[in-house]
Amino acid sequence: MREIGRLVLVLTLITLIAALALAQTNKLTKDRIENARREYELRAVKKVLLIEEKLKELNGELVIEKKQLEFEETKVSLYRGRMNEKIFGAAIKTAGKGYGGDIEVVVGLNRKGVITKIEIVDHKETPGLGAKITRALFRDQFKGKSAKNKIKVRKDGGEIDAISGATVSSRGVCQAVEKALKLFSEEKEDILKGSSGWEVLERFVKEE
Amino acid sequence: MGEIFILFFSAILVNNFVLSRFLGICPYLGVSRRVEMAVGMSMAVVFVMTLASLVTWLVYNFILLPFNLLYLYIVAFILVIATLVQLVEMVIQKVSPTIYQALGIYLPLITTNCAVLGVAFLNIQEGYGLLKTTIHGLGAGVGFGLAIVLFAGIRERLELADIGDAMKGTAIGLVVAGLLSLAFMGFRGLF
Amino acid sequence: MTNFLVKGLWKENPIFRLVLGICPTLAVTTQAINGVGMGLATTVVLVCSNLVISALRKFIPPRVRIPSFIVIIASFVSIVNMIMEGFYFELHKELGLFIPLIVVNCIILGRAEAFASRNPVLSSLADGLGMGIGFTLSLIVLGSIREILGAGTILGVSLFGEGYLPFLIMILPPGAFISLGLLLGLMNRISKERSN
Amino acid sequence: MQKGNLQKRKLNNQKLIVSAPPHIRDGLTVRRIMWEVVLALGPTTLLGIYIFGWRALTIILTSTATAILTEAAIQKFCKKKVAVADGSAALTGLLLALNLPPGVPLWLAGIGGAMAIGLGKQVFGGLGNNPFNPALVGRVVLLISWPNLMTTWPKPTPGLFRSVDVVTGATPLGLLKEGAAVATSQVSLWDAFWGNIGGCIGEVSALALLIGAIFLFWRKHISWHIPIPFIATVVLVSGIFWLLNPAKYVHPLFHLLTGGLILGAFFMATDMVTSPVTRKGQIIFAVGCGLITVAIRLFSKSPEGVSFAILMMNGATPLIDRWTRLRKFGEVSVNA
Amino acid sequence: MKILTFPGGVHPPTSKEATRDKKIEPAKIPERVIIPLLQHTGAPGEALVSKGDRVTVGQKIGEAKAFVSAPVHATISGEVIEIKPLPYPLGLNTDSIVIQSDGKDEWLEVEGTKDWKALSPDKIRETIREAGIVGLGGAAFPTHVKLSPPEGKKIDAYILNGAECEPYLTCDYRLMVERPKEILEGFRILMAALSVKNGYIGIEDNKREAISAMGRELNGEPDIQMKVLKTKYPQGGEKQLIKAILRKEVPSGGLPFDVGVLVSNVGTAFSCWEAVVSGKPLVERVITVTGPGVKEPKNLRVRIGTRVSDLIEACGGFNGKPGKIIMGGPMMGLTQFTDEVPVIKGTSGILVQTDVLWDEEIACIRCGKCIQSCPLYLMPTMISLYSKRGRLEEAKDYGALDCIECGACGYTCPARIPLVQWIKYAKRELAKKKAQ
Amino acid sequence: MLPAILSLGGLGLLFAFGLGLAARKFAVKVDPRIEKIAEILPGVNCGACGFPNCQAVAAALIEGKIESDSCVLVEEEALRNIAEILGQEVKVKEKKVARLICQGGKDQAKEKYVYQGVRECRVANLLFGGEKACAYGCLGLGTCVQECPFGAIALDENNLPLINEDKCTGCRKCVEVCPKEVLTLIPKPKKVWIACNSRAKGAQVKKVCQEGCIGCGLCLKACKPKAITLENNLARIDYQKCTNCGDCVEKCPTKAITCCL
Ligand SMILES: Cc1cc2nc3c(=O)[nH]c(=O)nc-3n(C[C@H](O)[C@H](O)[C@H](O)COP(=O)(O)O)c2cc1C
Ligand SMILES: Cc1cc2nc3c(=O)[nH]c(=O)nc-3n(C[C@H](O)[C@H](O)[C@H](O)COP(=O)(O)O)c2cc1C
Ligand SMILES: Cc1cc2nc3c(=O)[nH]c(=O)nc-3n(C[C@H](O)[C@H](O)[C@H](O)COP(=O)(O)O)c2cc1C
Ligand SMILES: Cc1cc2nc3c(=O)[nH]c(=O)nc-3n(C[C@H](O)[C@H](O)[C@H](O)CO)c2cc1C
Ligand code: SF4
Ligand code: SF4
Ligand code: SF4
Ligand code: SF4
Ligand code: FES
Repeated sequence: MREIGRLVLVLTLITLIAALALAQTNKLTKDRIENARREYELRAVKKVLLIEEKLKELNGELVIEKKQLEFEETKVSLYRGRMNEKIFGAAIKTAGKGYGGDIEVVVGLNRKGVITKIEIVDHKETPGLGAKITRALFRDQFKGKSAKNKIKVRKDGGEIDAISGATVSSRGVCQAVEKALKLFSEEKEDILKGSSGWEVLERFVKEE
Repeated sequence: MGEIFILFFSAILVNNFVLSRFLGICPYLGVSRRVEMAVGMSMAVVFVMTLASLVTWLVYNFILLPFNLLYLYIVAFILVIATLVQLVEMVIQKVSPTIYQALGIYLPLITTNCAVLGVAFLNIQEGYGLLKTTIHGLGAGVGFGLAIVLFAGIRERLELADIGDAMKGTAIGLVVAGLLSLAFMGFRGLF
Repeated sequence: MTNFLVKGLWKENPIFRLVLGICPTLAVTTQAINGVGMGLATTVVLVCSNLVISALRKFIPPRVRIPSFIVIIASFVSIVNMIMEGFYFELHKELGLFIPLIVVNCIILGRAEAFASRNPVLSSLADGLGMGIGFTLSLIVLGSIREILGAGTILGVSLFGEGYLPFLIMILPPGAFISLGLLLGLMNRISKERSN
Repeated sequence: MQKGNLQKRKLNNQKLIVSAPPHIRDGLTVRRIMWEVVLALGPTTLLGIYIFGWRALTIILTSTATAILTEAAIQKFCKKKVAVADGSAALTGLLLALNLPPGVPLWLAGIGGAMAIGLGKQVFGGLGNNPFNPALVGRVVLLISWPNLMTTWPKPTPGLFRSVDVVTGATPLGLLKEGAAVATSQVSLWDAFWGNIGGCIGEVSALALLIGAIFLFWRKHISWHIPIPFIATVVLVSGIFWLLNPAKYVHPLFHLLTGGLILGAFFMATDMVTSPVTRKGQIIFAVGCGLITVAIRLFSKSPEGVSFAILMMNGATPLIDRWTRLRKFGEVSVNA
Repeated sequence: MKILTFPGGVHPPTSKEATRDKKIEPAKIPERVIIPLLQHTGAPGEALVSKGDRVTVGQKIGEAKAFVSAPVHATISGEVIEIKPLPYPLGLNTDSIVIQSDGKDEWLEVEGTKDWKALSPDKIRETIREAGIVGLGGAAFPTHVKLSPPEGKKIDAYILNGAECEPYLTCDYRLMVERPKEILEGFRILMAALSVKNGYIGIEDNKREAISAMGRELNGEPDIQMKVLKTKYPQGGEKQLIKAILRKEVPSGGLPFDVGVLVSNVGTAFSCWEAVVSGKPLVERVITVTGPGVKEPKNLRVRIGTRVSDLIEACGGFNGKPGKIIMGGPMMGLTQFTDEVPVIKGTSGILVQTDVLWDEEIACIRCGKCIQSCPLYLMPTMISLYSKRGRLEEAKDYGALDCIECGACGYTCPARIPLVQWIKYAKRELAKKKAQ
Repeated sequence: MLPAILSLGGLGLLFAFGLGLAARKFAVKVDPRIEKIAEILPGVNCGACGFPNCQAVAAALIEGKIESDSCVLVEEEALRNIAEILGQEVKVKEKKVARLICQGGKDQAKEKYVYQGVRECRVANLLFGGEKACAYGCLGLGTCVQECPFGAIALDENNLPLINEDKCTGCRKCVEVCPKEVLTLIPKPKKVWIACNSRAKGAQVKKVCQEGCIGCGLCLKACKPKAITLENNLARIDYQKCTNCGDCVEKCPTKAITCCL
């Protein structure tokens, strides 16, 4: 029994010290990690909301806000950009089914629901084939499209040129974009006007 | 239901732990000289992976999360798994010596196997609920089992082949694993 | 001392000679740069845990050796994990699961057991460093081969221009296994020829 | 060419020869078997060349030549006897070529031949030792590495001296992914039977393949235990789905006549080195191939599954062999 | 009539044309015979004579010590000139008695009984034992031992083996054509020794004349039935014969009496007739001397112990340069390194091949032909692979010990793998291990 | 901070407790040496050696199924400790190496037939003792070459095994597999040996081999320390007495004594 007592003691001591050390590290790095994570999440959103460009003409305040909701049984993130109290655009993160799994897409829209830009944030498509969906040449096709357009690959009667040999992946992107457009039209009110449930992610202020 | 089905089978075929996620390769290479060994090992792995998924999920959701201790998850998980394996070993030894004979010897090996810890991390990362976590753990274990038993069969056959000296052993084992992984690529796009 | 440092490079190279820690080796070597990241992270953990374990070796009773080592290693891994996530977020994301999984990398526990728990602090440090560098270099070699063939780039720099249609299999799972297998075969042959 | 590895020597006769029985041998040799399989592939090869033009011929030559050269080079390097006259490398190269789309660049065919022999066969010690079908290893490596090249299908343009049509068509199975109706409306089964459809060089004509297969049956180089259950499983399972939902699924004849099923079932799943040795095992193997093929064809996003199915089952072959050991003569069987 | 057969087996060319129509001729009495004291599997005998002794034909010169062995007799009259280890067909050297002929061919006085029905089974067995009769079908297993099955084994069927499935050989065939009456009587004696009521004769369907000769002699008597067998190798193997005729499988590791059956060769039956009815011990047998390397192939009645060289001479000498001299048929026969070896009781043929082709082996391509041809449903390729790697336990597991060494697998293997040689090696090593 | 300490500490406690229980359970271990060796072994259960865990390795070591160096992780010193526990001498024994006691290569020895078949000495030996006319001599098919785990043997151009004495560890493997028993272990420092195995009479030996021992006895006379005797027509050296002088080598009329001084 004495031996067991010693075992327990040593082990407990080691875990205690470890816990202390970890807690300390956590304290030191926590903020940085959170920042990094938010930065990462926001990177695509900022791109599709054309934040760089907006910042140039900014005088006053620019805010990015976020809201999460369920749409067609999946979790969707909504973002919106507000400049001096006026919503100038939204970004919607959705997903479509690709060849290797889900393709996560962030779709940027202006107030009228016209696509400003799309970004692919995550996908498991085949490198060199399906992975070509991340190329600008493919993504730029979506620019300027809105719910009026048929966001489908040509094979399915739409307006998007699929990447040759990767129809499946191309379809996945279309699916995600369509979903985003649909969501936008359904949630338009809330996005443009609503105020409850929106959480501020980032704020730029420029004083004259 | 459909989702669960897909989760289970894709853990076996599409995202096979060994052949496509690269988890648990040490025991995969080490305990695959004989089919019997591989079968014993995979049963132990299935068991432990399912159980570990479950328990780590509980620890995560009922201890780490409420107390804001997420930063401890690595230490906590490895400790939980190690203790769990010890306990399982003792319980099995007590309850059924036959099962202990068949599985017990593989249990200690599993503690330091990245497949078990990996599945626990993945469950958290993917945000699975309790049911999905368990199914995923089960599927991942079965996937490991499938891969290692097939592999052991081939290795037994290769023992009789005229393989060059340089390639004998682990080297050819890796090539075989590669070709198996190649065959498993066929399941990509299945779900 | 240099002996301890050097043996990890060839004679007891953890990947090519001892065939340990294969999971991260295969998983992250789609690019050379990942190899660097993973290798360094592992080296840090290896060196630190070797140090601590060697320092505590007289104090830990044999029966709780393994659990104590695991806790120590896991703590260092957690620390490295947090620091990487905070400071090298992209790389951390790329390496994904495999940073926390350093905990179960057989090299680390193996060195702790086989070396640090029996040797004084300084040699343990050298051993950890040597093994870590051996591991890192092997990862870089494998990563470079896979990246060059499978993507036509090295450290992200395009090598063969646009016209090159990369040998994709090299950066996919089968290619990982196969290229490590063939490399191992090559190493066996070389070491055999050396001994003759 | 005469002196291959089956060396003949007439003995000087001071001394008698001593050897273990039997002292007579059947005339069939491995070399003969291999070349006869090559011969059996003649009809489909010639038809492929006719349908896809000289380009197909150059692909076949490149693939076969690199396969043979790789084999010879590795054997030389490993200081073994160079045994390419046994025909197995040529056969692998030919089968690989028959499994390539007719428009692929020649370097691709070359890499395929080298991979098939190097990675699929010689790493394991050469003929007889490889667990996976070398030609399929070659094909799948290419498919995964250059999927766009490997899934680009020129339209068939019969006539020997035409160049390959630049217009790319789709394969019937590719069309299938656009829906059953599209596929059946665009593909006539008659064309599929005699060969006027898109696809790999060697898989377009069921007729030409069957002629070769009958030759192999007659020569007893293959038996029904693999091809028939394989095809039957595909037809049966796809038939069930078709009956359940004819709008969504296409009828089984379509599955039978298109894609690589016939080529795979008669010429590739039957590769004796990589399939089980016992009759019972062969049937299990074949049913497994069939199930995986159907699963991929019906539910996966990629159109064709024969190659992967055979490779998977190659992987399971040692286990099947193990679990279908024969009951020895006079051994009490379980149900006796 | 229904043609019976067994699963597996091969169809080598029968090559029997050269001798099938050659009547059995007595060979010239040799100048000298070499009689090995070991003639079969079992314990070697002990010499009853010594150097310089004079012996007459039929005199017992070697006595069996163990149960599973039979005595040997002088086969010519003359002087014992040497007793020493000499080459014999089954191995390097064994103790042998060399007799120099005196040219007189004097026989020991013997007498038999026409009225064998009056003899007790024990007496029949004793007579057969004293006559030194062993199975003439090849294995040379002492017949009296076969006739004494262990307690509790009831024998209810006796099969006379007239299959002669080995290519080239025609000695059994000629005997059946020429001496059907004696063979049948011999068979009835064997049956009487065990009071067996059901007798069968199995003959391959390519031996038409033998079938009709034996059939004529049988004359529809109910105790013995004629069974026509498909011409397929190894139809004459006893397990295959039993399977074909009675649809029974001798258990693995067992013997025919385990299913209540005995099998004897037609030559054995003939010798039994001679021993019982005329009291003549086994001093001669019929041997087919044939093959492309022999000038005039013949069926000869030969004294045991005659050297091969003498028989070749009797057949006009070698035709060209001999390549292999094979004792027995081409499927199971053993090659000899000298033509100075004597024929022994189990020798049924001498085959001389000239153009010997040797194909180098290549790796097994797993074609399964050996498996399909193995009459014991074994997997020869696996046994030989394991044997080659020294993994004897696995070889045994795959049935190495069940193999009857028929050679069907080796005949058919397209990769020219010496399957039988590897299997024999495994069997030998396993036996050695067991003995330890 | 507190919850961290509490929960991890709790886990540690739990774990230690579990372990303590386990320790009790295992108190009935069969062989204490297993524990001891397992302790020396790395204990990481890496599986690289093919065994499921280090305990199993320890057990196998004790049963003598494997060599103590089969673990890839273990260090030199630990190896020595294991050997100590196993009661194996930490080797200081006189080193012996395998030597061939036959010179009947294809140029010296006659053949009695032409062999066709498996190129393996043990298998060939089953056919009348092999191709060589001498029943005692090396068959030259290289089974020993195949079997030597250290690659110490090669066939020379005369089809006789040539042993590389630096590589040979004296493991006896070749000695055991040779069907002709023409390989034997001889102390490495002793450089003279009778390179013939024939128990046949001199005249017979002369008929089949040019360099066989004919039992003439000249070496007996030449050997000053009287280390050589004749048994069964074959000379034999007593290595307790042999001084490596090499006098016998000079005298042997058939050069049947080998010397590598
Ligand atoms: C190994 C492999 C990987 C593939 N990866 C993708 C992919 O990532 N995305 C995709 O759309 N199609 C992929 N495909 C192709 C699909 O299977 C399918 O053939 C293709 O999408 C059909 O579309 P197409 O009409 O553009 O040729 C892949 C095929 C193979 C064989
Ligand atoms: C279409 C065809 C092509 C053949 N080409 C070759 C060849 O190129 N080289 C070769 O050695 N044998 C070739 N053969 C095989 C030979 O005709 C013959 O079967 C082989 O040499 C077997 O010889 P063997 O019985 O002397 O071993 C070919 C057979 C066929 C049916
Ligand atoms: C492969 C094989 C083939 C045989 N073929 C014959 C045959 O054709 N004729 C025959 O009489 N015995 C043949 N035998 C021997 C029989 O199995 C059996 O031993 C014999 O018929 C028993 O009779 P005996 O003891 O009178 O020789 C063969 C044995 C084997 C193993
Ligand atoms: C009926 C038959 C089918 C064969 N099929 C293939 C095949 O699909 N792929 C291949 O590479 N070799 C094939 N071969 C040739 C040979 O078995 C192959 O090269 C070996 O797998 C190499 O060890 C076949 C041979 C035969 C007799
Ligand atoms: S394994 Fe034996 S019984 Fe079977 S075919 Fe070969 S030699 Fe005959
Ligand atoms: S017959 Fe020969 S090649 Fe065919 S499986 Fe048997 S051993 Fe192998
Ligand atoms: S020494 Fe023995 S094993 Fe070696 S080649 Fe000679 S006979 Fe064969
Ligand atoms: S087998 Fe052993 S004893 Fe023989 S040569 Fe090799 S190392 Fe020496
Ligand atoms: S690194 Fe050893 S199991 Fe993954």
